[in-house]
Amino acid sequence: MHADPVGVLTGAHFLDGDHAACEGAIAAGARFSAGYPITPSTEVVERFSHRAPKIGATFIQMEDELAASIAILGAVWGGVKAFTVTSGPGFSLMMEHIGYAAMTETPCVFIDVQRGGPSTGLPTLPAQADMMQVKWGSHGDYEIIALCPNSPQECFDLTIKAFNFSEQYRVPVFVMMDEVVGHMTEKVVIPRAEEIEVEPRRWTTQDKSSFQLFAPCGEEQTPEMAKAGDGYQVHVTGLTHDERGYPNMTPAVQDRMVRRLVSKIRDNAEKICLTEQHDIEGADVVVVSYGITSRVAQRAVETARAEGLKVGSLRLITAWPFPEHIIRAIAPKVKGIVVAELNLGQMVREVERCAGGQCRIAHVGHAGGTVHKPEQILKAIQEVAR
Amino acid sequence: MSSPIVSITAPANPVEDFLRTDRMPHIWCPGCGIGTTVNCFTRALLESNTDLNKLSIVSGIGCTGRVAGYTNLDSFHTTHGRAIPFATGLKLASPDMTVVVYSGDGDLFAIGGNHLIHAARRNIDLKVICVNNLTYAMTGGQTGPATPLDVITATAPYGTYDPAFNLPYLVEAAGAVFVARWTTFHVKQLARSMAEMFKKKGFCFIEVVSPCPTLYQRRNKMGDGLDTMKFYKEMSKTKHGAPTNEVGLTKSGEIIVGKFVDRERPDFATMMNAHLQHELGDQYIQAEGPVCG
Amino acid sequence: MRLTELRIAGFGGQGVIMCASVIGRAASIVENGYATMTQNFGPEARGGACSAQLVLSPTPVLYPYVVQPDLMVLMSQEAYVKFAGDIKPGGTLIVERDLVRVQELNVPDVKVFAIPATRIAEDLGRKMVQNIVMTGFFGAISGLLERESLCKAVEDSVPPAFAELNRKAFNAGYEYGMKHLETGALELGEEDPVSVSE
Amino acid sequence: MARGSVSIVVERCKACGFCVEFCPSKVLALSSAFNSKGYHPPHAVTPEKCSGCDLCGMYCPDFAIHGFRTDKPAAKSETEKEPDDAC
Repeated sequence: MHADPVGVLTGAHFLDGDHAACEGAIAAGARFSAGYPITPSTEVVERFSHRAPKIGATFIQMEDELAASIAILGAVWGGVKAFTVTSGPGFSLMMEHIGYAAMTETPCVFIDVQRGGPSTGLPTLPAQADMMQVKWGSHGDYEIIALCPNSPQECFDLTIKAFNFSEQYRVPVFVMMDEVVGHMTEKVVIPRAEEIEVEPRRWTTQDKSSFQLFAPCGEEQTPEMAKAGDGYQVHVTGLTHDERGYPNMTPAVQDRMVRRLVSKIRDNAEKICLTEQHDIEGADVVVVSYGITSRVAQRAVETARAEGLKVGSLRLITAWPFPEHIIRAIAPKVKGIVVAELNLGQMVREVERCAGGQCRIAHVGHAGGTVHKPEQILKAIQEVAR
Repeated sequence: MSSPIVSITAPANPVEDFLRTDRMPHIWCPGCGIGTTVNCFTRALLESNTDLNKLSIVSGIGCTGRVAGYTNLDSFHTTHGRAIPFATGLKLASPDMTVVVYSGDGDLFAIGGNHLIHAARRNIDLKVICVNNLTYAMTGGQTGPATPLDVITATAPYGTYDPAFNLPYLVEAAGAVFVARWTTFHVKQLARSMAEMFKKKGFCFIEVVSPCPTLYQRRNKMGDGLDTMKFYKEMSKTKHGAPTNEVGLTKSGEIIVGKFVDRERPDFATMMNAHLQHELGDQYIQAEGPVCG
Repeated sequence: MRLTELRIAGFGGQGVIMCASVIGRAASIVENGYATMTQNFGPEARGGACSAQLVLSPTPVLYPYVVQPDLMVLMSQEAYVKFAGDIKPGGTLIVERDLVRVQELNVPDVKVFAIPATRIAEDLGRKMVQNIVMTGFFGAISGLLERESLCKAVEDSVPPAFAELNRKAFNAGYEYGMKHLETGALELGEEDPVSVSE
Repeated sequence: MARGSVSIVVERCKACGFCVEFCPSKVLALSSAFNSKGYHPPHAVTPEKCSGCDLCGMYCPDFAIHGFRTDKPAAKSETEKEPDDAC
């Protein structure tokens, strides 16, 4: 279906990434947000608080991130699309509810504007160091989807995508921004509402007596939704549960349920994995990057190509599920892969795992606080190409 | 066994309609009072003619947290301490829904204490039922925020020495519009109080003092569930309107019960709508419940 | 439009970010080029100093930060002291004439242009439009963007009730710039016509 | 003549004794028999005294017993007090 024009600010705007992400959420149909202020993400909810009363939406500033991250889940079960926004320290506090959202298959969106850590770290400066936390931060086995915009335009586009994926798979989806992308201002073109594809919630029409809130449907292995008040008497629990939602703490039910939580994403990974690939065919070196780093890396790639090196680039738009199939295909054909990221070694581990020793992996790490110098990435390309 | 009288024409137990009977028997111990509070809850729903399709129940974690799982209503068993913020989101997204938070003293007042005081401050329209068994029961009887002084617990083997919260006093101070306390002995009063609460708008709170014979009473040589019920009968004193600063619980002293607070204050949504309407005029579009497309 | 790195700096309240935003909007939205604006959000940028960086380009901007500005708009002495030395050789410095005393720089061939933007804004009746006066001046001196583009960006950036005032401010700055271009850039270290009120 | 009766689901009972203790007419006692979990469920020892007030049903934490009226509901007489007024 198309976006509701009420929330769509069609036209060209000069917006920063935080504001663009907010517009993306509104265009995607989000009508509830609960937040707690934290740099450098606060502008997202500031804008939402400004926009909400004029579009029939609700914003509430909660007492902490734990509250914000579960208030949105309550709102989802009340029948709206909802999201929250945070950065490192707040994200750490939200981990519990990432697990709860995954376990209860609650469609929702978290926007994490990454800053330097650990702990309070660099509140106003960038990093890409929550990339493992977003996947593994809550306890237990589960899968999520994480997207990495590299411009304000993508903060808009991918936030819509995030909502769409969340509805499609009933899973929490993460927009993994970074401080640079969040605070940089560029042209953002917002299409007309009828040009924006929005995934509606998949409300069930099944019989009330036999409907099962956690029974998988279709190749997405994703159950249909009902909300409180629909007369289905839903039961939602973070305990291991059967298809009705009833707690059933046996190894057999655990196996069935957790396997499906994982496989609904893994089995559909190729559909979820969005990438941007350039000149990979025939390349000696492929540079893997995401978020703001992909722009800096592109400058290094262009310089390297100008020097005559055969360099391709792979940008991870979807970081999770990790595009394993692409790395597996590239690894045997290249001398090496250069991974540039604003951390001291996170997604590179996934690249190493999937490359399986078939080519050299060079990591260009950075502790955060600013972006790489393109020369740092160039140097790694030159070394690997040698 | 000697035959209990079972009339062929016996009408169903009124509680049955509210239960997920396929989940019975429940996990609560013999002599535990949580089930008793559920009886009162269902009678209150009947008495107040609440539309059950427009009522949700939200629980945290713990023994009382299991109530959501046993009630045949839209029910949400959330994370530890976070029933109130979940309920806040649910209520704001679904304004015509009656949202009941049903949880324990540890869940609501320790790990969830911050959420509780803020929801009371904002006067979110939630009906909070706190079954206070004075301990963390699900995890084995450790000291909780409501455990009185001089009580033996799994983590206070020599007795507690940190003062407990006086729950009605705290909740009143934080802004609740309705505050009452009963024990599981006071079934009729409790049911009546709950029915009254369902009709009241704003942040409402009922504390129900309840036995935990397996952990609390046994460890403190206070007998079983029935002994505790007799203790409640003997030691309770009804004082409606009692100043909440005078109703703190002790290990073996008097238990003041009654309706302590019943006052008027606009709830969060009313304040929000009035304010935004005033500030924005025709530009204000009030959220009208579920929209999802 | 050519690839240009800009820094605009001053103290809080001068509308530094707005000035950068107007230029970025003119370049990317009105003229359909590319502009990336970043701001100094670090704690070091608090306590008065305020700075925005802008990269203008005919092609997509990859590296988001300014490395060595081609042009700087400096609206306070503090900003001048902090940033002026970073200018690219042969670059252009634009300063607020009454608030900045230009000093010798160890960078060759820097051109300096000064405008009493605050005073002009005060004469227009609203000191707060000093940044728009400065934007007009920037437009004339830099020649990077069309006058109409900048003016349109100004109008799109302010509430309709203030459009007329801001247009006036922009034009005042632009005209001042055109005159200044006729008389040529200042010499570094030149005391006159810069007068710092103390 | 009994005006009420009780219905008992013996398998749910955990023999807490609340119903026996707080029955205003002292109708109930725990039986000597076991249910399958080894608890002694209640039975009516003086069924003729049962008023069907359902206080047992209100107290029972295990949803195992409830009382109901067998006669036509009559207007309350002055002597018929609500059981809870005693506490």
